[in-house]
Amino acid sequence: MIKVLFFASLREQLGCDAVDVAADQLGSVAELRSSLATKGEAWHVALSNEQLQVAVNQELCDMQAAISDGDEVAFFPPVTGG
Amino acid sequence: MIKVLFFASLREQLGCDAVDVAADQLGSVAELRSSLATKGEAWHVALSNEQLQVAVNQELCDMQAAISDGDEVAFFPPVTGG
Amino acid sequence: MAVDISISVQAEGFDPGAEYNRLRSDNYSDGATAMFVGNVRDFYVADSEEGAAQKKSVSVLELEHYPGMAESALAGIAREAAERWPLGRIRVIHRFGPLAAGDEIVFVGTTSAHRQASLDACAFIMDFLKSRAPFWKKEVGVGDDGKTQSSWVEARSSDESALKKW
Amino acid sequence: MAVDISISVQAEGFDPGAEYNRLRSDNYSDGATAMFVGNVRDFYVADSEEGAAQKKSVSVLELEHYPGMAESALAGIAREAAERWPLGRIRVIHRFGPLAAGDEIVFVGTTSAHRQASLDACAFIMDFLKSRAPFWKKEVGVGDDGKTQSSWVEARSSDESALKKW
Repeated sequence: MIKVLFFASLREQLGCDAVDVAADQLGSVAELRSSLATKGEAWHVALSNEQLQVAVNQELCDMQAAISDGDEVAFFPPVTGG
Repeated sequence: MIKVLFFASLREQLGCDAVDVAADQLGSVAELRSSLATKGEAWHVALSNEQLQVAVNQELCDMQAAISDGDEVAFFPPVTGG
Repeated sequence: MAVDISISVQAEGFDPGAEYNRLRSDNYSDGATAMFVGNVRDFYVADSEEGAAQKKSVSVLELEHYPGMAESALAGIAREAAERWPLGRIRVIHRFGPLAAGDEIVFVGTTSAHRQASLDACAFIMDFLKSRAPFWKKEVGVGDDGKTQSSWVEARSSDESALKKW
Repeated sequence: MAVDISISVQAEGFDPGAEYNRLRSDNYSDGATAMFVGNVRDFYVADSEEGAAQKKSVSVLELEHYPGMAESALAGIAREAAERWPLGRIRVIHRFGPLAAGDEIVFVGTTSAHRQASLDACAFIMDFLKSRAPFWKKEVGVGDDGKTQSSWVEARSSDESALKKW
């Protein structure tokens, strides 16, 4: 399983803060994102946001990053702390 | 009269923290400095220091700055505060 | 000598004066201490019903964070600073949860034997924190109709471009 | 809106935490506060009789200043910073007289709506203070023979060259 987390405005758009996804056939963040986008119109729209950032196992990555079973993947909008 | 002040290592070298000098014929800081240098060997040596800085009426100036009766002129080594 | 790095991600407030005292405690080798504190401004959000002319004071700032990654991102930024500058101590605090106007949000403190190193490292940590640490701000206010309004703060491109100078 | 500038040249100590609180008091428009504190380091001077191998701990730092000009030089530097950056408040404190290891020497604090402005202005004020404000440091220590030894701190060319970036 891959644990997927959503934060901030993305979390609100999806009405969901986390899902578990079977790791089968998901080799990269981009593939995971495409797969999640099929869960419904809200998911398709929210995950199409060009500005979305991703972290794999709590490290910022790009969308081509490889993922595998047991990973924690987080999607979120650009950060605004500080 | 021109009030002349000396600070820090210069003050110690001269053994003097202030002198009053008649303003007659002293048109610039450079002329004042030359005049003071005639007060003795210690004065000649100390005032020859190329790094000396000068303030006229508490504003940093260069040695060509004009001076006139009533001015306060201070000579000192490079500052080391902060 | 290893740099002493301390990171806190917390809901509780903090006291910049106490943080200064801790940075200085038994620290006689570093003559320079640079600090930055970020506070909640008394800003305004547009009332979505009435338009920009009807701005309302923001009563609360909600800070969301990614637990675990927030700490490790801040620690990574601090370690990067410790590699670039001769620092003695680095202290970073970032709060999450609801905050009111005037409240402290973030503290960055650095000590060094060199003034420029402490100031540059402090600015560097703030710049990277702004664009790389997983925190998100939401402004919450109350409109004329008494209803709660909220909006997520937009990231600014100036924050991303601030990284280029390092 | 005029920038609130406060300058103190004093023999007494100061409390950076209290200075922070004053910079923030009723200040809801500036979300950014940058501060720099300079402290006396526990440094060493060469024993003039025995050579570099016999270094002695400095027990006191004597800070001489030019009364009147010290205040006006610091105020001039603060005004220059206020013209360059959008600042709310500027606080500068510089001590004179005898100081011991660990003692605070100088405080610079700036507030702004913009983090970079507060940090840049704080660094700018420190850089100009180092090369333009009339203060002189003398290190005073005690040698093996029990005699007091002292030496004036030499100005560093790096301080003068630090001004070029502004």
